[in-house]
Amino acid sequence: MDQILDLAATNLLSPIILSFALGVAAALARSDLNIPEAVAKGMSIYLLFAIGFKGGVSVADHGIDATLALSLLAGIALSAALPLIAFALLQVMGNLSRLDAAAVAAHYGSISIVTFVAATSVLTGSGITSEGYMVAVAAAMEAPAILSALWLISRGGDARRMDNDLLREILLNGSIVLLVGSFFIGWITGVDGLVKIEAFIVSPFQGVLCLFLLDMGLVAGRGLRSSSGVLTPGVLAFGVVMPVVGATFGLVTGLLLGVSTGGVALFMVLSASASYIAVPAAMRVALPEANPSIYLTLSLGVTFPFNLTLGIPIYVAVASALTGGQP
Amino acid sequence: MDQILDLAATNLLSPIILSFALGVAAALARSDLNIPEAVAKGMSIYLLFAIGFKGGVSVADHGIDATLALSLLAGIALSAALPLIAFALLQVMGNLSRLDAAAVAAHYGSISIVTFVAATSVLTGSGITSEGYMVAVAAAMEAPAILSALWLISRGGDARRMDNDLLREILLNGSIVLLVGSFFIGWITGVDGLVKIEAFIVSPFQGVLCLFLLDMGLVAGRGLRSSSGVLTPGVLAFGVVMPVVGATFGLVTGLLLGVSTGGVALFMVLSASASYIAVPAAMRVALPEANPSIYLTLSLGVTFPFNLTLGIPIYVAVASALTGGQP
Amino acid sequence: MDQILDLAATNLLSPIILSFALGVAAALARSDLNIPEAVAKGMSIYLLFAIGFKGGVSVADHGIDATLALSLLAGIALSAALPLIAFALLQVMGNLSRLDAAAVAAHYGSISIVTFVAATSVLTGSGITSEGYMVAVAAAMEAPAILSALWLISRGGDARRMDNDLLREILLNGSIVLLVGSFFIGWITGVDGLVKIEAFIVSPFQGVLCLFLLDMGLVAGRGLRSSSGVLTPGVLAFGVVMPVVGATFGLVTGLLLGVSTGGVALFMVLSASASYIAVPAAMRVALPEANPSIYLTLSLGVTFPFNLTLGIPIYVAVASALTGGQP
Amino acid sequence: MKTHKAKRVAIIIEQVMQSRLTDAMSKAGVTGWSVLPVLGGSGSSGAWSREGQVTRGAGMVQVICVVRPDRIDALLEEAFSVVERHIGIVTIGDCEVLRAERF
Amino acid sequence: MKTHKAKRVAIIIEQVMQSRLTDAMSKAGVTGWSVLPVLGGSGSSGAWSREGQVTRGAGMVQVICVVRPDRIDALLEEAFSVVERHIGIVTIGDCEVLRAERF
Amino acid sequence: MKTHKAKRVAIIIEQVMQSRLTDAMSKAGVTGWSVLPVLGGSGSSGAWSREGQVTRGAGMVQVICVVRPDRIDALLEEAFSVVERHIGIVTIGDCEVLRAERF
Ligand SMILES: Nc1ncnc2c1ncn2[C@@H]1O[C@H](COP(=O)(O)O)[C@@H](O)[C@H]1O
Ligand SMILES: Nc1ncnc2c1ncn2[C@@H]1O[C@H](COP(=O)(O)O)[C@@H](O)[C@H]1O
Ligand SMILES: Nc1ncnc2c1ncn2[C@@H]1O[C@H](COP(=O)(O)O)[C@@H](O)[C@H]1O
Ligand code: NA
Ligand code: NA
Ligand code: NA
Repeated sequence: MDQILDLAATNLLSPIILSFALGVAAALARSDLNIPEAVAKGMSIYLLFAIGFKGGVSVADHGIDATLALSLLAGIALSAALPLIAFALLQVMGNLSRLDAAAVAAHYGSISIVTFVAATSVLTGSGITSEGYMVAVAAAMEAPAILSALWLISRGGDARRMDNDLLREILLNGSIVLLVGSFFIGWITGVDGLVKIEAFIVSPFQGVLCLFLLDMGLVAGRGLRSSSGVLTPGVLAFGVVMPVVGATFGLVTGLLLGVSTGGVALFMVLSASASYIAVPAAMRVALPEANPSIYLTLSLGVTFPFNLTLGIPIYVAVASALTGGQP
Repeated sequence: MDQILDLAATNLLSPIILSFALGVAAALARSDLNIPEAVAKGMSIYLLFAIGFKGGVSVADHGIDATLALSLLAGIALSAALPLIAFALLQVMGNLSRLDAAAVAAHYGSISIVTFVAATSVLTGSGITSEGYMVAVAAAMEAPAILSALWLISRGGDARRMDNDLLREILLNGSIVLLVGSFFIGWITGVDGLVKIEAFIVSPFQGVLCLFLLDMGLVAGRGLRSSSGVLTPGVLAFGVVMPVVGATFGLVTGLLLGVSTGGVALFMVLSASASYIAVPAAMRVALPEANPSIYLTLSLGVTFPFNLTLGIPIYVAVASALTGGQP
Repeated sequence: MDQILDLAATNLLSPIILSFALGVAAALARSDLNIPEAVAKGMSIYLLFAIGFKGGVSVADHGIDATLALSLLAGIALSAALPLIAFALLQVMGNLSRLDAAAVAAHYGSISIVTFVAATSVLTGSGITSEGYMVAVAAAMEAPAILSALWLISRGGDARRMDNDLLREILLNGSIVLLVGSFFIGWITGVDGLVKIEAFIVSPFQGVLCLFLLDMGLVAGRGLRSSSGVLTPGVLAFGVVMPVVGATFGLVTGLLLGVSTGGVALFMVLSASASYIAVPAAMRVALPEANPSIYLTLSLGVTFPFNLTLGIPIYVAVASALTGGQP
Repeated sequence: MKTHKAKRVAIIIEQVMQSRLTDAMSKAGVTGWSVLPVLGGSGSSGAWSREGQVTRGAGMVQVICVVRPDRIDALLEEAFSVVERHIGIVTIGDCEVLRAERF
Repeated sequence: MKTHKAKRVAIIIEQVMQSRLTDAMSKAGVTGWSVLPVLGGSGSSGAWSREGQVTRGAGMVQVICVVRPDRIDALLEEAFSVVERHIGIVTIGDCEVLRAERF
Repeated sequence: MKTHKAKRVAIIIEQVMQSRLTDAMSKAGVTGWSVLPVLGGSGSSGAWSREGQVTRGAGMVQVICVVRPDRIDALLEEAFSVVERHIGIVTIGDCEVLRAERF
């Protein structure tokens, strides 16, 4: 418990979290502080490229673990299964329509790469290593949740939600392609490649992450301000309960696979996190009647800050305790 | 005197100033060289974040000086008083309308953060330290000048210039929020936080500043080209005289407060510099009849280059001479 | 031969080339991965500034070579002459209209600064030095080709293609001004200046180049997809033959001038490469009837990847073999 | 297809005035609008461009608002009160819309 | 100058639907269009803005399409099939064009 | 509110031609215009998009110009001389304006 509190305190007072808090505060106070869309997108491309590349280099360095394939499969299964659980939970906790519930469920099966990045920062800061291929697991978990959610809706008799164009858009969305692509580039070029671009993708990484989280805070704060009232208390609670439920599934999966302490923590983080970049686009195409204010506010305004501040330290502490690693 | 010339020469041949000169030259020669607005804004966010953060870390490191509160108050007083002096000076030197004169005056009471940043570069380059909280003083000096200038106008019987929305916009404008916010983040996280993001906010800082000044040069050059003729000789002269007058007030303030050599120099720089980012927006809302070509050209096209090239070395040399520090 | 293969293999598996390949693959697979225009432009400004600055510093450091002026003149002559050869070659190989052929020819006389940058990376990686002023030669080679091509057209009786505005736009286009300007800044500030901004323009350079080439790959891939069919086999072949022809002229020039191994290689690269940033704009103004799909696809979709993957290693190996340097 | 008569109002206004304008439009009962970027322009107060600008005081946007013809007067009244002292230009054109029930 | 009658169709639609819309327009025999950015807006589904957004699900664009009057019905038919279930707004205005032979 | 009849001219033209067009418009006595960005489009010369572009040769902008009806012919004459050999499209629509004294 002390460990968790310690980790949580260190985490809460890190430049990353404080930058996010600054963004939220500025938006709630209606400051005109804002980061141009192109700069925000540029930073997200940088982060995806860097995290993918470093994951690939780590795989090149440590060799392929026997559990890599299993981890990928487990990730896909988690991503496909979690929406069903989220959907069931929403039936109990919220009063959302089937469409809104399915759209929300898709987000929680999928993953938030920024949460993943923040978690790897905390792990690195605590000296806990993790499997480099967890980046590939993250990429693998992006899309299956969307298909699950659409299946949930089509079961309700509502057809024609999916076509080939949409399938291609989902499977080849920019984040997946960049993450997987840079993962392979890192894998192929290995440590030699890393040395060449280290000063770009490693050293300034934490700083870019600060500005990116400042932007996420601004967007989340603006969302909370303009959508206040959209979320009922039940739905709000779901935004905090679901990550814990997801993390538990991630924990069990990680333990069964026998991955490292860091690997277990990242499985928890991926399962706990909710998509914000890729899934909303798929939902706008396939379920346009679902209210975006609900899923965007829940994912970015509630679950993301929860994971960032409390979730990650808890998941890391639990993973450490149960795998015998130290946080 | 030799010292000043030396410092001025070093300063004039620094990459920063030469980049600014390149921008001005390119614009005057009507080259199509230009930096996208989003990139320019991204760089200004980076600079504000970095300078605020480093100021906060320095305060965390050296503890709060007894003069911090006094310096803040003195900054606010300077910012509020300088517009009155500028306004009076303009009555004598220029032939501007009351509205135009008040708008210009607001700019000169407020501050230019890029000039401040350039001055800290010169100080660092000369091995002169300054109080970290001068960043907070800079933030405190942004807004009061606007209120002073509006008061000047309302005294003339012209009412309803100010409402709550405008007041919030002035006090919570993006630069102030980012500067103060990152100052607190730096203060809270201290040297530990700095170590994490040093490779982002310290090492590349000078280089980003070069590109930013290239952009400022381009914009200033374009402004000079399209507004040539807008400024009478008297108003032009004001653009060079007022910074020196302001610097004198800053000098006296700094000496009275007993801050370090660098602190005195920065008080001079802040008082001498004219706003370019925040004040124009407030003027467009509150004094739309004032001609923006006048205040933008004067601030960015005349006073900014003057301070950048000659002003800063002079202020630093004077501050050094009068405080017994060495430049 | 082994040397060439080795160099080619190292080159092909470098992060830079793999990033380009990722971009092409993503675009061909119709992923929605894309880099905002402002970010791409920002990166190109960064690259031009950095490469120009470093070239200037190198000249400041090593002094002016007696061959500098000769090299500049030789570059101008090459740029002016190559379009004539390209035009003649196109008459034989392709079935383009005179206008289209002249527009293409202008591109091949001019240069691609990204190809130049990639080549300097390969040289640095192989420990081969080159004259710093080759950056100035690159800048000098941008424009003459355009004038040659317009002369070709005007000879055909088609007048009024050129006016003073266009001439200014050609000679003062953004890339030339930035390249030459930062070259002079580097020259003036020398190693002292470099030290100040090294962490910005040297260390992260390779990494930025990766993301920039990712973007070039995306644009090239999209171009290939949408313009497939525009290029006949003959014109396609020209896109591979012309760089080799150009490189041969560059080789002879370099050998005659007696520049270093790296200098010869860079003369080959400049002559082999085709413009993509500056010349298209001039062609749209002066030869609007020429089909941009042809010259853009050929330059960016065929010749650029050819030079990047096979061309550069070949040119470097040949230059090494013939000058007695080792690759 | 069935279309309905409407008015398309386009207001080019300084960016600093944007929220004041849309607030005023809300007050006039207008519920839908879109904001488009403007890169530069020229007018009686000179030429301007967004290129490389960091100042928040420069630059205009275009607010587009499609309204039912009977709402146009209230809209113009309110919009005018905002643009009155400011630079900018208001145009009103006739148009047809699909799905009039949506606004 | 000689001008020709035409229709100017402006469709504000979610960015995720853009390629589906232009594909449908091609199917309807429309060969020319332009896409303009939209910075933000407000409607029955609330307010939105592009500022700082990285999600691909938010944001709209405006597709502008000038067509010969006789093509308008086919265009609206196809456009409607795309926007039907989605938020967005379709306006049609009269205009004159130069160089009608070009489209 | 009192409005005045005017013409709204929208010219979609290649970015490289923008300054030539606005110079010509000045020559025709037109003093006000605004330039709007265009993200992409399609026409007889194929499809294009701004995404990731660094070349200065690609891309179009939309120049919008509201003029008094009696100025329209001079404007079109001059505009046509610039767009003549270039790709692009010129539309003219009727509109009403507030504050006609301003232009
Ligand atoms: N007639 C016009 N047509 C289109 N835009 C205009 C017109 N007049 C003014 N503008 C825009 O409004 C801005 C301010 O106009 P002004 O108040 O005349 O200086 C200009 O810079 C243009 O962006
Ligand atoms: N009447 C309108 N005029 C202009 N734009 C509108 C209008 N109604 C809706 N929009 C745009 O379409 C988006 C979605 O509208 P809605 O479906 O009403 O929420 C809004 O956010 C605006 O960007
Ligand atoms: N009918 C049209 N409606 C709207 N924009 C068009 C139209 N035709 C052409 N354009 C725009 O003008 C560009 C060049 O057209 P074109 O000369 O037909 O290739 C296109 O890529 C579009 O951006
Ligand atoms: Na999840
Ligand atoms: Na001041
Ligand atoms: Na060449």
